[in-house]
This record gives sequence, C-alpha cells and structure tokens, in this order.
Amino acid sequence: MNTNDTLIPLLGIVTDIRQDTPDVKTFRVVAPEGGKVFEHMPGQCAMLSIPGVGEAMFSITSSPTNTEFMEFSIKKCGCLTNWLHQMDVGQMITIRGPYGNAFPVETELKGKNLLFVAGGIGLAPLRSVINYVRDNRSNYGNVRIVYGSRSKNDLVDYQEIIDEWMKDEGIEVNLTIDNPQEGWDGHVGFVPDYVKELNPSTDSTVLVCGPPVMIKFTLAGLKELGFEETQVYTTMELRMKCGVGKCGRCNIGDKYVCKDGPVFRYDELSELPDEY
Amino acid sequence: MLRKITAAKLDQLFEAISGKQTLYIPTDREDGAAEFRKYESGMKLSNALNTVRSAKDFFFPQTENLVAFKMEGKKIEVKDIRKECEDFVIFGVRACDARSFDILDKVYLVDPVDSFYKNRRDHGTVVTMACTRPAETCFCTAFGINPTMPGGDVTAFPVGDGFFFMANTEKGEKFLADIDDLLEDGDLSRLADVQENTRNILKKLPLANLSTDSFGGDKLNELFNSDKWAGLSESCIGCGTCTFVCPTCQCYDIKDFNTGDGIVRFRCWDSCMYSDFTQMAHGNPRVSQLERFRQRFMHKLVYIPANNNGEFGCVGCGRCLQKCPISMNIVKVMKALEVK
Amino acid sequence: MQVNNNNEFQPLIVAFCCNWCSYAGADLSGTNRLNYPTNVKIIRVPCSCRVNPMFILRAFQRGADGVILCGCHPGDCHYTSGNYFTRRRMTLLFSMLDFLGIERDRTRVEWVSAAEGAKFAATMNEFTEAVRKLGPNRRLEDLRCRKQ
Amino acid sequence: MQEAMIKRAKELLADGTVDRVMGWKKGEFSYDHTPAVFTSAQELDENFVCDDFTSANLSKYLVKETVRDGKILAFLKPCDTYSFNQLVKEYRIDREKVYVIGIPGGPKLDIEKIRAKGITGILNIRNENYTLKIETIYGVSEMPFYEAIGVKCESCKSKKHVVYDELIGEDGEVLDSNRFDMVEKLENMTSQERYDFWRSELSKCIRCNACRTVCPACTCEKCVFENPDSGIENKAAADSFEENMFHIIRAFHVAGRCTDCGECSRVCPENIPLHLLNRKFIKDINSLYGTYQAGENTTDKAPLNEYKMDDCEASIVHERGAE
Repeated sequence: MNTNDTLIPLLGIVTDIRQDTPDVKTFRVVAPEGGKVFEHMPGQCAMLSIPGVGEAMFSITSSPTNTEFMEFSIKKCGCLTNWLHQMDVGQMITIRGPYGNAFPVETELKGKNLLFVAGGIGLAPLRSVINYVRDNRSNYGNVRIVYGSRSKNDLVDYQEIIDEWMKDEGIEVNLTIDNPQEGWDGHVGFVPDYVKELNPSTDSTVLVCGPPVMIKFTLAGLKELGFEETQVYTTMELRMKCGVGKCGRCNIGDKYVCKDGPVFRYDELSELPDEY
Repeated sequence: MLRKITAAKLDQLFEAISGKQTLYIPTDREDGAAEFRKYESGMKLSNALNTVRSAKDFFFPQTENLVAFKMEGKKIEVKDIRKECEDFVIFGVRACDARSFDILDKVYLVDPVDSFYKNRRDHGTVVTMACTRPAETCFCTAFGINPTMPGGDVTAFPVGDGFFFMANTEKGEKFLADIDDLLEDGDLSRLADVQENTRNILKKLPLANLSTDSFGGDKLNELFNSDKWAGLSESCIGCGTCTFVCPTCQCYDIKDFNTGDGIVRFRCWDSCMYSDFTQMAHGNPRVSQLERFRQRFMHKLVYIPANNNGEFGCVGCGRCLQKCPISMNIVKVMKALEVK
Repeated sequence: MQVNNNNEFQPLIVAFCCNWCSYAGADLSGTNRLNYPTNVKIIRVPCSCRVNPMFILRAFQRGADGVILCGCHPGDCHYTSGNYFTRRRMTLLFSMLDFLGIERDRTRVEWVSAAEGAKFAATMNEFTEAVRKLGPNRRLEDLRCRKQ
Repeated sequence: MQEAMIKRAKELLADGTVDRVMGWKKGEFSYDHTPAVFTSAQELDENFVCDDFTSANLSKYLVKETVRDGKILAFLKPCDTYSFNQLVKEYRIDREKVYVIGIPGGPKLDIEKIRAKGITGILNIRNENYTLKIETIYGVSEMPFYEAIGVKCESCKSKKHVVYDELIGEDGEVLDSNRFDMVEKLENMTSQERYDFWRSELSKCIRCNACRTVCPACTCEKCVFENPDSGIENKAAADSFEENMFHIIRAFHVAGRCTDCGECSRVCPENIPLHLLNRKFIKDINSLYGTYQAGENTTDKAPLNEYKMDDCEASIVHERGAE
C-alpha cells in the first residue's frame, strides 16, 4: 500500500522548550531532517502524540511565515500534557495535520482593522495570526490586542509581547490581569469589561479566544458596543480523535470542529445548537 | 441478464467461491440467532432475516490496528503495518445493510480517504439478498430502500427452488462469470411475481407508514431543542448495544496498546452513549445521558441529512428495536418527535 | 514464555510476594545459597491482600505461564487480617479460572514466612516444574504480547 | 393485575403519598415495554403496562430517582426486591424515598425465544392456557408458553418479596430452584471442554457493556473499564484475552453482591449466558463459606467482606476431582 493515510503520523523533534507560565510551556518542533514537518495557515491545528501515552489536538501557535519550525503552547492539564511538560529537548514526538480551517487572513481579514481579544491560554491560536499579520503588515489596518490572564505570571508569551509586539508600530497592546498584584502597574479587571472600557471602534474585525465564559461575555459586550456577529471570529475546541471528521465526537450540530472548524464566525456558531 | 442457481447446487456454488477467495455467509447459531461466518464445507445458509451484528464489520471491523511504534530512548520509529487485503465475498447481505455501506462510504471515502476502509471495500464483493419475509421491526422503506431490489455488486433473489442472480457492477459481472458453469438462465417474469408478493407484505408491516417528514437537516434547532428528549432518554441506561449492532454507526476511538515490545495504535468502535465519548481534561460538553441520547438520534436524523443532501443515517434494519435492553429505539423517538 | 539453548520450554513465573514475609523469605533463600529457578520474577507487594484479580490476569496477559502469590501464614498478617481476605478472593478467582477452562495449576497461593527460605526455594522449584509440565500459557495469553 | 396496579398507583398519587410512579410504559409492539416514570393518573391510564414482557428490573433506576426530591412508588417483582435490598444496604438507594409495592413475579417471556422459533412479523401475542397464540402478518402461530420463558426466569430462585410496603397479590416462598444445574454440568466437563464452551460464548461478545450497565450491583460512579487511570480501560476486546478479562472482572466485582437477578443474560444482544459466571461465584460462596443470598436482608456481611480463621485454603481448587 503506497497511499498515505492521515492516521499514520509523521515524526517531529522537540528542539526547544520554553516555560511560559507555571503551567504553560511552548515547544518548538522540527522535522527529523530539519525544517517544518508541514505547512499550515494561522488557526489550524495538529495532532501531537507520544505513543503509549496519548494523542491530542493542539493549535499551532507559530506563524506560517516562520519557515524554520513550528511552535505549540501547551497548558498542563491531562495525561498527555503532563508527559509533554516533563520531557526534555531532543525528544521525538509524532505529529499529524494540519487539521481544520484557518482564520481567513488572506480573504475576509485582509485590509481590515483587527481587534484580538484573548484570555489565558486562549492567546495560543491567536499568536499565529498576530505574527502572520506582523509579517504581512501592509495587508492589514490597525491592530489592537486585548489580552488578560489570572495574574502577571499567567500571561503566555509575556516576553514576546513586551519585546516585539509592543514595540511594533500600529499595534496597540492592552494587557489586564484579574486581580491586583505587586509589581503590576497595568490594568486590573476581567477581559470582557476591559474591552468595553477601551471602547474599540466598530470598524474592526474581532478575533476572540479564551475560556467559554470569557468568550460569552466578550461577545455580549461587543454587541453592546455595536459590533455585528459577522465581525467576530472565534476558535473552538472539543474532544477529538481522528482530526478529519470521521471518528464522530467533536460535532456541534452538523458541524465537526476538526473539519468545519475550529474557526467559526460568530453568526455561524450562533446558528448551531448550544452544546459546547 | 438474469441468471439462476437451483437450490440443490447452492453448496457447490459456495464451494466454488470459497475455493478462490474467502466467503462469508449468514448461518444459524445454536441459540437461534444468525451471524456471518467464514464458509466451511457443510455450512448452511441461514433463513433468518438479519444477523445480530451487521455486515459493517467486514469493512469497518470492531478493532483494527493502524500503526506500530518502536520507542527507544527519545527516539520513535513509525511502522506502517498496513497490508493489502485479500479478496473476499459477503453473501446474503440484506438491502438495509447494503445501503449502510453507502452511508459509511460517505464518511470514509470522502477526502481524506480512509485507506484502511478503502482497502477492504476494494477487495470485497457484496452479494445482496432480496427480502421475502420482512419482520415487524423492519422499516427500511421509510428511508427509501427497496428490499425487493437491494444494491451491492450482485443481487440474489430467493425464488422457491433456488436463487436468481443479477449483476449490478463490473465486479459483480466478473463474480457471475466465474461461476457461470453452475448457472442457468432465469425467468424475468417469475422474478416480478416474487417481488410483487414481497411488496404486498411490506404494505402490511406495522411500521409501513413511518414518516420521515419531520426530520432532516433543515430542522436542526427545533429538533435539538425539543422538550421530548428528557422523557425519551430517562430510561436509557447508557450501554452501547444500539450503536454496536447498528449498521451505520461509524464512530471510533483510537487507542494505544503497549505490547511490551512496542506500541500498537489501534482503533475500535466507540459509542456516543458512553460518558467518556466527549470527556476532555477540562470537562464534558455532553454532561448527562440526555445529551448523549440526543446526539445519536440527531446524528442519524438531522446531522447526516444536513451534510448529505437529505439522505438519512438510518437504514431501518430494526436491530436496535430488537436488541435495546430497555426497548427504547429510533422508531419510538421518531414517533415522539413527529410533528403531526 | 522463554526457550533455552536446548530449545526447551522455560516457563515464566510471576511471584507476588508480601513485603513482610515471603519477600524476606526469598531473600533468606538467596543468602542461604538455595537454588530456585531464574525464571521466577518476584514482584514485591505490601501485603498479599494488595493483589487484586486484575494483577493475576495482567501477569498472564504479559506473558507469564504461571502466577504464584506468597503471603504470611494465616494469623501472622502484618496488618492483622489481610491474608484472610486474600485467601477468600484467590480461592474464588482460581475457581473461576478453572471454570473458564484455564489450567488451574498455573495459579497458586502459598504461605511463606520470613524464616522459611528453604520453603520458598522448594515451592518455587516445585511450582516451576508443575508449570513446565503444562507447557506455555495459551488459554489466557494476549497474542499481541507474544514474543515473535 | 395491571388494572389493580394502576388503580393503587392513582390512589397513592392522589393522596400525596408519592409524587411519581416507576413502572413500565407500553411500546410500539406487544412486547417492547420500556421502564418509565409516571407523574399523572392520565399517563398511567394511557401507557402503564404490566404483562408477560415487563421483565426489566426497576431497582437500579431508583438509585437515580431517590437522589431527587419527593417519594416514588416502585412496583417490584420478587427478584427485583433482592436487588433493591442490596442497593439499600450499599447506601445507593434512600429507602425512605421509595414506596415499594410488591407484585407477583414471572415467569416473564423473552421475545428472542419466540423469534428463535422462526416466528416473525409479530403483531400480537396472547397467552391462552399457557399456549401462546402469536398473530403475525404471515398468519397465526402457536407455541407453548414455557418455551418462551426468558433465561432470567428459567430457574427462579424465589417468589418471596424480601422488602415491601404493601403487596398486590400474595407473597410466595423461596424456591428450591435448579439454578446451579448448568454450572454443575460445566464443572463436570473437562478443562478443555469448558475452555471451548466459554471461548465460543465469549467470542460473541461485542463489548456493548449492556451487562455491566444494567446490573443493579454495578453502581460505581466510574467503572474500572472506563477509567483511563485504571490501566485496564478498554472499549473493545482487541484480543481473546480481553474478552476473558472483562467477563472475569465484571463477575468478580459483583461476587458476593450479585443477587442473581439475571438481567445480564437478559440484555445480552449476543445471548451469552453471563449469569453462569455469577452463579459460579454464588455456588462457590455457598459451598465454601456457607449459604449466602445477597439482598436477602440489609444486615448480613458480604462474604468477601469477612473471613473465618478456618476458611479453606485456595488449594481446594487444585485438589478438586476431574480435570
């Protein structure tokens, strides 16, 4: 049998591990022969696995414009992720993908002002888009990033935010944390409230990712500010096994998150039953 | 072209087929139920309407190895363990099960093609069997299936003193050509009589008038939000019987097994009725049996039609009607949700 | 299952040994230079009662040809009564295995104290011999785990 | 019988003794009744049924039902009362929240046994003097009532209700059943014969988990076979070993707690005689540790939760006669 099958994975080597927050690490993955294992678009996902431990879907956090490697920001929360957090540089993992659709960076988002709203580990899928936009800066309008987390230590990619994003022109970064903390002189408060406070202009397209509660309240806030559902994109996650819409578990109504998603425009999502 | 084999020559036919490739036929077990078994000399074709397990096993087996891994320190080696499947024949597949292959095809043969399924599908020849004695639990006609004229590569029609054969595909023509010396010409008018007789019985079935008008992809939210689900699902015990005997249930799980010498990754049937089906590290979107129960029927009656031009995901074989431990089934669900 | 140089069958024996008695008994048989087969793989458990039926089945799955469970003599349990429960459980389990047609002589419970090094060695020799006679475990093995 | 039950249920609903009724609801055909909760007199009149096909054991549903507020009326057959008692004993059912009406037991029928006779297209089934008149679309068929009895009722252990608040009909006696006959028959076979018997039965298993899920003794919040941390979580028997393992462990986990209600065999879609595994444990317990009937009362200690100094050694199994 010469045909490839998507269920038979490829190999990747972890070349760098960065501790982002107490429970989030970012892993850099390259193919054994060097370079990226496969190409992807911002928002797409990949199935990572350690054979015998488990397999799970993670969003690719590096931008497609990065030609050398892929990155995954992973929060420690289950069997596989615990294992990944314990491994050392040089470990091989299996990887298959890319799966799902992507944020429409080359179509609907082109030429638009962009507002990114992220909470906690929800920055991971958006980071791919943000860096893609930074690398193709002339294709997009103003960029504003609202990012919040429980505490300063829980802000993923804090160093990159400060060192790179904040220094870029035409990018406004607004950070917030849930509770006051020593050594933090920025904004304190929940993300949805902060978005309302900032009162962004309604001519921008919004990309939201974070805990379901945050998404829900952010959307309500955006509506109050006059945003339409068609202006908002989000990315979903449910239990997945195959990644290609065959194993039958990640559906919301008739849509499979792994195949028809994970990126949904909010008006598409609100037509689907409330089961996520 | 209609060909015929006399009942007396049936054993010869089975011998001839099984001499060249593996042949599976439905045969009676001691407990009175029928199941597909590999043909061995002397085995008798069952008269039962349907087997306990559906024929989907042949293309989508309950467990199947996908890939093997060898682990050494930080290194992983991926071994492609796929082998070309050998040719085989399934004889005596009913119209409902034959249709279920079309539904499975729509999942497994769409891009990206599932090579494991395709491998089996390419090498299998399906000989269907027209129904002459449908049971009270049959309702395939509700889904537009004609049990007097089932699909497959070859169709067999029982006609008293033997069987008529009709090839439907190239594979089927070849199948009939290979056994041509055992066959004689069939009489088309007799076939029409047999079919007419069955059609009259079909009209008398208690579920003959089951309607699918209230279902389909366009009724997603009203059906999903129906207040009937709570009552329907209250007695569901959450076992997987309905999903495992169902010819169209196609969900699977992927698991790893450590053989002590390496890892084998295999897939096995999974059931949306199980609580861990959608369990994630941080929670479960289907918290109670109500959501899981609803998923199964919504999938068959709404989600599949939504993605396949209105074609339903049920074939009306009646297995879940016969096997559910508490006798809750798709017919009761359809009747309860029906908009009169 | 193993095969030695002469192509003879060497049964793989898994011995679950209670930390407080049989494990020390095995130790003693070693310091006394008593021989017992190298095919016996000892797994130390805090009490014979720790061994649930799954452990026994798992051992067979992973290639054991015989499984023996060693604990303190009745009345001598470090935790007062653990081995009494073991006794009931294992009696029922072995009876069930026998009922399913799995050779009953592949399983055994023996009480071996810390002072009984000689008994430990003798038991292991005898049990290994008994299992050798039965041949490789075929009725309760997992084919996926069979060594190629 | 059915009328008396409906009448009494309506009375108890009306006077506020209970606010729900656990019973069986009529199905599409004359044999496919579903356990259901009724809340009104109208529902009872329309759908409540109790006949030869209401064999489902309602006890396990009461675990879920007694977590809710209010009191529920449950109609329990003699065998169901044993399961009920066992669940009360294990603190899984709140006895105070259930009003138990004991109803006469079976024998209940199994539609599969009728189908096994080749009878199909069944429209109606009537019992006339213990001959079943089965009306089908292919004409009327007949068969003796006793040949259609479900496997769980074939060797009834007791017609006595071990717990009830009131009875409809008369109470029966514990029966001197022949329920261990088949176990004994297997015991007398050779090891190879037993192995072949169980291989042919257990290889039919499709791991639907119906036997486990329906079992009134299986009430763990998380079953070992579903728990990824247990190391034995599996969804399908990928090897004959796993078939054996699942059924040994399933039976072992309920050993000493299984009341022999027979639900496991009733629900098995492949007709595997699973109750024989449970009965083997019951028979062994009876002969080795003294007669014990789970669910008979709520006080006796379970045989695997106690011990005697002079219990037999495990070697008793090896010393048995015939191989």
